Amino acid sequence: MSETTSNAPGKAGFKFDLQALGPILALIVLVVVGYLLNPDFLGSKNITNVLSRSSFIGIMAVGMTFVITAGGLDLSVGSMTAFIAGIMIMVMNGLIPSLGTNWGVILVGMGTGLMLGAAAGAVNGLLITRMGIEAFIVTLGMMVIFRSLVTWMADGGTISLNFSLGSIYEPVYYGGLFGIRWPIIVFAIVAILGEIAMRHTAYGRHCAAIGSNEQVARYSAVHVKNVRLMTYIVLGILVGLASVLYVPRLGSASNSTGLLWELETIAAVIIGGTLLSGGYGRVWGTVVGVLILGLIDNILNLTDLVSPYLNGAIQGVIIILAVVLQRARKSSR
Amino acid sequence: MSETTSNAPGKAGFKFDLQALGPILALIVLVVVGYLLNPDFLGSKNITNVLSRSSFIGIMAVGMTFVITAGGLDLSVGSMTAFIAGIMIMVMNGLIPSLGTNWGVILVGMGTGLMLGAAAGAVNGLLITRMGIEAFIVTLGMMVIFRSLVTWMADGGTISLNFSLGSIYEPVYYGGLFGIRWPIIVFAIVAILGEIAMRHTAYGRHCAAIGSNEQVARYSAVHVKNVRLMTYIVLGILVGLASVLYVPRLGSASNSTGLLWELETIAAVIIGGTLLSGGYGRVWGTVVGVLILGLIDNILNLTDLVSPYLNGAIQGVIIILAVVLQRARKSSR
Amino acid sequence: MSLAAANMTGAPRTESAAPILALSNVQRSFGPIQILFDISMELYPGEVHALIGENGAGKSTTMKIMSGYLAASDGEVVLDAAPVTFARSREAEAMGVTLIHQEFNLAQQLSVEENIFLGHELKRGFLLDHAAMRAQTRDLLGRLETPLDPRSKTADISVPEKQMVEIAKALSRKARVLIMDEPTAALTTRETEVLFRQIDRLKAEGTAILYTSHKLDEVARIADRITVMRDGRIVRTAQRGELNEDQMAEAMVGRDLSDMFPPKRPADGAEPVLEVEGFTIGTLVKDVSFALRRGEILGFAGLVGSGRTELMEGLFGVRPSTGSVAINGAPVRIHNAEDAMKAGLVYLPEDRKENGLILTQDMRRNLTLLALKKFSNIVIDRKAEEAALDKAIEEFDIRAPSRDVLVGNMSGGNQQKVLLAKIMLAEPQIVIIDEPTRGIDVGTKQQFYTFIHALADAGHSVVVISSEMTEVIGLCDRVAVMRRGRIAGEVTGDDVNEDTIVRLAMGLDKKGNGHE
Amino acid sequence: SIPAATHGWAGGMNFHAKTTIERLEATYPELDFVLSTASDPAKQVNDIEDMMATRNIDALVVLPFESEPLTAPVKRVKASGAWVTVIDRGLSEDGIEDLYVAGDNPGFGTTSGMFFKEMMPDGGKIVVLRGIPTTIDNERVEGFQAAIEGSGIEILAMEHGNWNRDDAFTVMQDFLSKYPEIDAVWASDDDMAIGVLGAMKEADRTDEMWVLGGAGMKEMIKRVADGDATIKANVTYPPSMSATAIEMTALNFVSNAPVSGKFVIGSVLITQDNAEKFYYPDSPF
Ligand SMILES: Nc1ncnc2c1ncn2[C@@H]1O[C@H](COP(=O)(O)OP(=O)(O)OP(=O)(O)O)[C@@H](O)[C@H]1O
Ligand SMILES: Nc1ncnc2c1ncn2[C@@H]1O[C@H](COP(=O)(O)OP(=O)(O)OP(=O)(O)O)[C@@H](O)[C@H]1O
Ligand SMILES: [Mg+2]
Ligand SMILES: [Mg+2]
Repeated sequence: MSETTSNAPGKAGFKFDLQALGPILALIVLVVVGYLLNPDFLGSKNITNVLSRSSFIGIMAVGMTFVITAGGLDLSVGSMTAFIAGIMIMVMNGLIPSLGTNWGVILVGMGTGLMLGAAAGAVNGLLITRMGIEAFIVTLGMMVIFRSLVTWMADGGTISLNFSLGSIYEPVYYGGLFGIRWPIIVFAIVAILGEIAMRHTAYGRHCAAIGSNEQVARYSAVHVKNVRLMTYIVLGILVGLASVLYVPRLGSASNSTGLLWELETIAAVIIGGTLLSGGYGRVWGTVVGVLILGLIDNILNLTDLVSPYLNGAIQGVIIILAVVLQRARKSSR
Repeated sequence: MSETTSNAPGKAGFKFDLQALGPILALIVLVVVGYLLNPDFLGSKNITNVLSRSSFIGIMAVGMTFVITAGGLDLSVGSMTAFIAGIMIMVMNGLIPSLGTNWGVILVGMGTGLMLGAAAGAVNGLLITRMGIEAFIVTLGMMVIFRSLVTWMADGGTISLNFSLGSIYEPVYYGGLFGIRWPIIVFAIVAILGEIAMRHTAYGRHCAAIGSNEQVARYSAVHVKNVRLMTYIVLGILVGLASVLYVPRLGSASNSTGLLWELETIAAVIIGGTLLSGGYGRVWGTVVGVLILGLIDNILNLTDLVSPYLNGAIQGVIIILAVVLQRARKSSR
Repeated sequence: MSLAAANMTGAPRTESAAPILALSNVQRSFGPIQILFDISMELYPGEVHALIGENGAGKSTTMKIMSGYLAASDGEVVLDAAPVTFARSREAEAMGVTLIHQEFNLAQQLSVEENIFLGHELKRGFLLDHAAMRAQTRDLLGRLETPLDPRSKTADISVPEKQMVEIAKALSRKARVLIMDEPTAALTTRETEVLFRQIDRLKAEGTAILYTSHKLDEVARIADRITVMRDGRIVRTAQRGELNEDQMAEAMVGRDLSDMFPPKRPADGAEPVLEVEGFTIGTLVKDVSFALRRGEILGFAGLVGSGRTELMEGLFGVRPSTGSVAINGAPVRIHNAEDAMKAGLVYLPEDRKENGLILTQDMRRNLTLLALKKFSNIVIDRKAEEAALDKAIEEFDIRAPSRDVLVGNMSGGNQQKVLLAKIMLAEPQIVIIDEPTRGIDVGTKQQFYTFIHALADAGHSVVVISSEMTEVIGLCDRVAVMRRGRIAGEVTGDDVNEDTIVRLAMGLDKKGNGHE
Repeated sequence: SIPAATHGWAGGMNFHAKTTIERLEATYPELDFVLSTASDPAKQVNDIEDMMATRNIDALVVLPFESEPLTAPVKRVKASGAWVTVIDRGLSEDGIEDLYVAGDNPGFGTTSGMFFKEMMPDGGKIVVLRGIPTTIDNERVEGFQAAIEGSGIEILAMEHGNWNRDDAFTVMQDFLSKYPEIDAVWASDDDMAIGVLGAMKEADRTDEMWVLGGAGMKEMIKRVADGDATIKANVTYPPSMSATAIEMTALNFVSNAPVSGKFVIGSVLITQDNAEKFYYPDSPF
């Protein structure tokens, strides 16, 4: 009986395309620009570099997508990375006397990293869900706390991994399968799992529901607190994973490790089309966002367009433009 | 229940007290601790110092309260301060040859600062309201842009105000009325006006309405875009005002000016009890939040409790605790 | 018995059958204010039990307690003869008790299908079974004769469609006890019929149904047993047929309510204040033209989705539109609600939760938001506001536990009254009201109708969109009937009757001076 | 009052300050020290104000975050009659401080430049990583450029590695993919040198070029001492200057030795021959 028009497929389809195209368009433009500025840009070497560098932010951004979709926020990921990396290194160095320098020690280190991540995430999540404190405050506090703990652990300096242990661990960042680096592989896997979790599991839907309307979710038998808590724990674990890949790169951690990574991570998520206000998130978009941010740096280094002082300015402009390209979807807010 | 029950009897009244007490309690605790640690803490000298240096964050935080109440966010205020201060100094230095070193030049400089602030705020606001881009992205982009512009203007170094002009300008920060420094006076005035605007004018009502339900505001003949835009412009002007007071303090600007002030400002607002999600804001709470943050730094300087490396940790803990004290109201989210 | 249940004249169930769900001496207070006073009632399998009462009587609260959304302050909820305490609605649902909320309970950003299965997603192993869920959604909506695309975003569908989605969501839960809080408040006769057919089906399957509505004719039609509440107490329980509509109303309100509608007042001679020519909104409203005269009460009827709401939202400037609009003969361009206000035109939105009221603020702020200019030169005149609130509470008989209660915590009907008061406060020359009496009890309706007439007498012009046929017929001396975004025809005088209007709405004939 | 340990060198400087203070507090119980570290000039001015207001200090040892903003506040400290020792970064007005212990930033650049000239008599292609944009960084780079003037050494590119390993790593990676031929890298700081080495190793072009860091981080000194082919040398910019300054200031109070004046600790070139005596294994830096 009702004369529905809201489901005009044309309209809906078009809308979808537009929002989907947004970030991808920006990405394509960047790639083309990069290539024109410097053909080496598309060299497998450079691509590999960019991808494996981006993997840290990327892995965390996937987790952040869920946190934000569920209406949360986490400002602590950057310094959390530094903290976890620091502890990992200290643990591994500490174990050498007893266990010697071998994979065993490294595996223990990795385990520590992941567990520490889960724990840190749980602390954030519990303070937010059980105590009902604004995520912004909790994670801002944590950010400051982790940062200063690292400085303290490093005595203001740098915590360095035992050299010979470092050289065993190195392949985890520099090595790979079929010429594809481990960080890239891990990032890809995390992204795919994330995409599946977001679109094809009840968990993803529950995150969106909570972010969209917490009470509706509660009334619909969704266990709001647990789902939220879980988003922070998962993010924590992913931060741990990122640290596990980060440590072998330079074998050190200091209080300048992961500086401002939280902003970069969140920016990647939003550029990807996820709503900061929650209720709608897409993992593949986040991946695109991560690549966009990674490429900007890379391109700026590959070309000397301007005074390096102005790199930031260009960066800022591109970030904004990347989102202008998809304002169609934002305006639906 | 909630904020709106201001004139409520019984239970409602009690709740109101509870949320009101939250930050104030934290403030009192801090003051007591400070006094116990070092009696000079309550010395007029120290109080004056703390208040006048908090005034920068304070003045901006009042503006930020409106932005956040209307459901927005501004990450650019910190680097905006640096940028405005930089331009102000360059303008004033540039005018000396023609106008000499006198108040005239300084007044021009002040005017520039305020107008620049308004303009910067307008840019943020227009991108957000007319283009419909997430406030987070716009202001993050602007933050990066302003930062790098300052670095560029200062050629990586510091932009310093002509020395003799500086000594004329100094009283604007160090001078005052009846022994009360100008920054404190200005902060007080801004805060009072803000409180009035928020609770007793249509503008404040409209901000809260937009923040709680944009659609309802629209159907209620509130010009959503203009009100939002205005919050950003006002904030911009206040940032300009803060810069006007900041320049005479250090007589210089560099790319480390106003570092992380955006986070401190937002934190002050949230600690004060304003909802990050928008819909409810209270200016007096923000003022308390500003004082809390100001005191933490001060107290950490009063005593060497621990390794200075751990100051951050303490800071973080206190910030979180300050909000735990009022989780009653947050849980109403 | 299934036979008996299948047709409307099913005999009332004998007390011998055991109740599935029952309340015994339930009390409930919010803060210091007690809302429910020892409520006791039983729900029997295969029986439709109607709960009626004035706005704020405590119907929704009672239902929420039965279905685990609220805890009783005292007393027991008894399921299958055993006392239960539902810690959350989740548990109630698990035990087969489902509630359709009076206020919509859908996440705007999710699709229809996602909302229907929220919390009960169908899975294959770990992953969601999209195909199955989409199919079931189609099937459910099909049964409700609401051909919506399962993927359409909930924010984009109309209010009645949202109501049907709510119903579909409840049906998908396969409940033993189905509690419906004013399901038909936002439905036209068509959808109501569809719903009733479902109710018969469920009765036949032995489901116990608790039902509230302020449309007493419906109650008289489908209820096997009627419980009447007043001020949080049960004042009467009756079997089918014991009460006619007037008696129900009297039992609820405590006074006689014959002649609901004041005598009609044709405004033929009067000059037009609003003239609309070739008004079009995308695909929703096509080339609509009509005129509204001074002091006239013009009705708009039509099926769900006929475009009435869109048309009015377009006139009010909150939807982009094309076409010409003239007020008092002078052409006006209305781009947003502010323009409309300036032009002396206000609109009472259909969806009070999304567009009408700020649920997280108190009555005073909500009341004065639209007309705030009147209360503020530089600062807001708090006293004047309080005075306006007093007046509104008195005029519209708004009942709330305290004047500072959040609007979200008020009863549905009382919320609607606040919304009415808010619009009227703007003292518009032209007032468009969309489903004005949605969820309002008969007593207040009568007051409201007199109010509308007073408004018209004072020279204001009123447009009434209503899905309640009796309302349109009783209130308006001229009715425009919309169909598929066009005005299918216009009826006046004696033609203003159910038959003519429905025929036009469904395109069965072209009676009246239609514009097609 | 010193800048916070936001990068390796500052970390070392903090370390030396802390250890010295602990030692002096032990030896001279009559002395009482307060160490505060600031993350930006404004915070540093706050700290100094607090010291005056609540700690009524007799002496201030300060490493100005930036010269201009700190000049006026330090001047006020001086005016209050306290002893003022300035480390490293001079104030923009002369004659405020009683004691000035400084590293030599232009000198740091020049020494490095000289070494490049010496190693590449007939020129070559190099890339440069700069620090956090600051006056120091500018002075160093200008010194460097002046030194290699006309030596035929071509600077292919300069980018900011912000005295940070990760940033340096990223920048160097991109340099490597951008320039097929690089003869040497001036990392200008040992933290950045580590990042650079990481990038080179990954691209495995380690043998193709050599790297000059700076500031004498212990790992680096070690490699110089061991005659590493990539790390041929290092240039000192001793973070221990904080220790020197604090110690001398303390002396002024416990003895009547005349300690006021200006001490510039020059930047020395460390090569395999003299590496040993610059090696502090237990410093965090
Ligand atoms: N959370 C709450 N806090 C305070 N008062 C409440 C709350 N919920 C309901 N009330 C009050 O309880 C009373 C009964 O509300 P209820 O919704 O049950 O009325 P109702 O019978 O459903 O009326 P309507 O016909 O308008 O829906 C109302 O006065 C309402 O204001
Ligand atoms: N925001 C929207 N976006 C897209 N389509 C919409 C929107 N709102 C309503 N529609 C569609 O427009 C059609 C008309 O809806 P509308 O609400 O106007 O019906 P109506 O004539 O007002 O009847 P009722 O008021 O009973 O819903 C509906 O089919 C609905 O699906
Ligand atoms: Mg109700
Ligand atoms: Mg409608």
